[in-house]
Amino acid sequence: MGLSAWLTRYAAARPRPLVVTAPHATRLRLLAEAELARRGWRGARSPAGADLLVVCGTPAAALSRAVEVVWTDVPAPRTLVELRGDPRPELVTTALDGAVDRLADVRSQRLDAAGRAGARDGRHGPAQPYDEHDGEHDDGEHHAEHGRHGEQGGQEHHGGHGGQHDQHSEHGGHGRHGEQGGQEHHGGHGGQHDRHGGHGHHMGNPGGVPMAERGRDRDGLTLDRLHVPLGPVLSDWPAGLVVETVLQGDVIQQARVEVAGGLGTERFWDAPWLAALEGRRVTRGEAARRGAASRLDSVGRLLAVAGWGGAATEARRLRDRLLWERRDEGVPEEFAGFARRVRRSWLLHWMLRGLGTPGLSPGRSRPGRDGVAARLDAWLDETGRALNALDDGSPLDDDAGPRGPVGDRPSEALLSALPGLLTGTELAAARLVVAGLDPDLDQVRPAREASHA
Amino acid sequence: MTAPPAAFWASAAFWGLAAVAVACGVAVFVVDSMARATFALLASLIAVGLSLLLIDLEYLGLVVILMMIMEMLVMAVFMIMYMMNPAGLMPMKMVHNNRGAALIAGTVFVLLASGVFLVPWPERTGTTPADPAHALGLSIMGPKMLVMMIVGVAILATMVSTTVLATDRGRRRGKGP
Amino acid sequence: MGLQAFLLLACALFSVGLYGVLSQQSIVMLMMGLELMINGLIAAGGAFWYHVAPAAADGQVLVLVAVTVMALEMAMGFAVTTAIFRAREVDITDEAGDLRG
Amino acid sequence: MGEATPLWAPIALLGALCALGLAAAVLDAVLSGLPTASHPGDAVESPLRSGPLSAAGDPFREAARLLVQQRRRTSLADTLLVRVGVCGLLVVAVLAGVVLPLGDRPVADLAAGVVWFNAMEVGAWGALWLTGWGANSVYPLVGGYRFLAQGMAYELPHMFALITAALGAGSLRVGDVVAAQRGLWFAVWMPVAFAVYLVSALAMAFWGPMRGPVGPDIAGGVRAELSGPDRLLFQAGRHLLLAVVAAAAVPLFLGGGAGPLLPPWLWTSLKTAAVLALLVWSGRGLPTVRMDRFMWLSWLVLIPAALAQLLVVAVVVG
Repeated sequence: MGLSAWLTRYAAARPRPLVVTAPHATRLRLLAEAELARRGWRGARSPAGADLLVVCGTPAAALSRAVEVVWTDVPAPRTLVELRGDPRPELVTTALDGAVDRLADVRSQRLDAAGRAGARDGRHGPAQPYDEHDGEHDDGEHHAEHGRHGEQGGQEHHGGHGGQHDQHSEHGGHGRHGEQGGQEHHGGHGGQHDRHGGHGHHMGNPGGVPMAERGRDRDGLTLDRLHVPLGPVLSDWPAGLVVETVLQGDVIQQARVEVAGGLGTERFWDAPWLAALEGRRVTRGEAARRGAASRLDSVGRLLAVAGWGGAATEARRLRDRLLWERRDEGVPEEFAGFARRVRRSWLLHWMLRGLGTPGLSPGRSRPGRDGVAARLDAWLDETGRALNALDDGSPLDDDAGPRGPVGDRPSEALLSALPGLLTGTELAAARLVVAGLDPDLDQVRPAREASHA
Repeated sequence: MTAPPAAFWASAAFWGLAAVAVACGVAVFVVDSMARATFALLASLIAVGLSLLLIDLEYLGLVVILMMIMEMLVMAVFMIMYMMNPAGLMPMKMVHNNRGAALIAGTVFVLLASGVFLVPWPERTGTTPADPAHALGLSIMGPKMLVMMIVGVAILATMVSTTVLATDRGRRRGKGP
Repeated sequence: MGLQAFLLLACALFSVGLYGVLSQQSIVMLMMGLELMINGLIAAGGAFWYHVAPAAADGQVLVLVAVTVMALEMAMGFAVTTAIFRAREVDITDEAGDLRG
Repeated sequence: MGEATPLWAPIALLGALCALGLAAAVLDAVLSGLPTASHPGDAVESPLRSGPLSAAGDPFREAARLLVQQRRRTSLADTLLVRVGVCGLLVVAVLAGVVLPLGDRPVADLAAGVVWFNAMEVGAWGALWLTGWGANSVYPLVGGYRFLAQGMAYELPHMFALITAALGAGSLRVGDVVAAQRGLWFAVWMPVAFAVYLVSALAMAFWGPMRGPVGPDIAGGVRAELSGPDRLLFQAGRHLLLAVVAAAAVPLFLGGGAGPLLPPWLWTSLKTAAVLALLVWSGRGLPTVRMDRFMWLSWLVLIPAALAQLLVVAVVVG
């Protein structure tokens, strides 16, 4: 066996997983994250950096299309793990062990790579520059390219994925490509050509990718706009959330929230309260455990987005201990130390200050109760309180779930607040705002889902 | 630079850098994308900066390289703001009176180049100081102070006028959004 | 690599830049032409210093001024472009021509 | 230029930089494995349980993985520019290291060595921008933007910090800066300049709190679309750059190879390793600084502080 075969097998022991979660698969995601942390596998940030795609739950139409696109973006050697059905830890363990075996299977990985290289050459051929552009091309290849983009129904209605994909990356663009009001709703092939009807210079749209349009921005310059969907495949991002954005530079000009749904009905974080509402007996301690874990999950996600890897790992570690290992000795003390360190970090608070407060320009601070920093504080407080109630055996009789009254599905309100909070923020701030709200899309009614499916 | 090998290598390095500088300069107006044009220009500027290193102008050569990299990257940002699809590899035929321009530029080159070889350049007077950067520093703080002051005022004036021109509010006398 | 070699390089860069300034429509490209011309000036200034009067710092000062001018030219250029762009949404010299009147 | 350097010097430099870069990668991996491993006697015992020691192998496995990985191309990518950018990062890191003394003398003892270091390190701007731009994809482009913004913010304080050290020595030659610290390290009597240097060092290696350009919030930013050997080269370049900026702190502020008992090269390595460990730790221990806030910090705090330090040094020296 050659050197590359040896390298493949050597590397297979430490894959870089990219985890995609469908709504209603929170339990599977948590199991998978716990197992990945236990194995010390560091997650990938983008499909290009991954070699293992872990899909938790059963994605519905829009999400499964996004997963398909992401899967084609993962370079070989690669393998796919689909976790669905009965959420047991053994299931996850076996599936990940299987992934290691498949990654180490040099022969089939080579076949995969060879097959894909061939397919790509046929599909993507090197983009031929051409300078005549009047809607008609003799070149069949370009027709094929247009067709491909056309089928996806233009950018706006694209089945959202990480935004790492070529179709979303038309930057640049220029002012004179006709009056571009129409991009938002153009459906397909034809619309892209119409936009370019009137420009007078010899510039085509290379490879059939439409150029960026322009719109007013905050500096009064009408510069290029990009339509970029944030999510649903993005690390540390609420499962199933898609924010369709219009970007200028890295500033969000418009945002629209969509939901890429999953099959199922489970609401993992709300489960104890829902069960109590149905009349089953649930102890307060059990609910407190779930609530604390939920907030630690949110805290971990916010810290990860804020780039504080060490603290994020700690929060998730505490969460996993509460949920799966159930050895509580030492957890409250450890949490107290963790919370103290997070609260004391002036750098973190400086970065979060003024974010997520509607009506205030970012950067101007207000000791408000609705900003990201205030939410983080509240999460820490609530976790601390819940950790003191772990042993409470009395029956649960309220419906105060981790995100508010479970019957009201509070995440739906969070989602409708999101566009207003995101408009005018930079990407970095926007990610923190989303993580600071941390909507739980398991709570969202199916009616809201996938209008673009 | 008395030993033949050293002189030979220095000379070879110079002609190599000169070729790179001119070729990249031409490439600026030939390549298909703005991004490539910008970086071709940068390569040309860096080649000239490096050639200054060959004639003991270590400090100035490095300053040229440093400043030019920063400038070109600022340029890259503006280029994205104002230019057509710069990443796309497509021919940019954004020229007017191409032939005339080429003719004028060619004539100028012939005239200048013949001047270079025909003018009797003065003999070299003096030798290079031990530390040219030090000499430069003394010079601009002493005899050439006027230059420095003019440059300083020019920078200030540019800063003010660019801000006035570029901001919406400045141009519209406070009626901006 | 005598004085003449350096000056030849300077001439070549200057001429290429001149071609760019004369032929390019886009203001950004036009500025690139200008920068190439100044680039030639830098080469010439350095060469004069080394080959003609290394004892005096005049050549060095010239190079320093050229570098500064380049930065200023760029700042002004982009400010003007921004202003024109805001007013007329063009960045092409031909189209900006009617601004003169 | 200068007298001939021994042939082994460039090789030693390359070897030292690679070793330091690798050490940074290993330390980072170990640190990232720490919080999970700090609880002995975990309930779930698995043969695959990872500890900090097994994490130490991660960089090697990652390198192996990237070596055999397929290259992915995005549509309409400018592959030439991406390659130039990816290789450029590696090249500027090594070139910047050329003026740093290994022990008592550098590979190239330039009279304007400090300026050389600065110029090469600015080359990273170009490298990152090209990598981010060429992929023709949103997140890398945003990463490229961020690095330029970061560059605008860190470059001036960085220059002032370097000038302060040079002013203290009265020379731009790195060797002279080391020699001027015989009595007292510059880090001791110009602490502000040293602190500013450390911040700007993190910023130019886009590491730790300054990792915005490759941040997790934009799917890995500049490197989001890199795969296979390209990604490996990029990562290597980033680690080498970190190693170089850590190594430069030693001759500029920490007295170079000066120290009792041990030979200069050993002192240099020890000090470099200490600075490097500090920088690497900040990657796990601090949140990422957002660019608009850093811009504010830079112009309102770092630049005035660095200028004040420069003034103090000028008065003391003059």
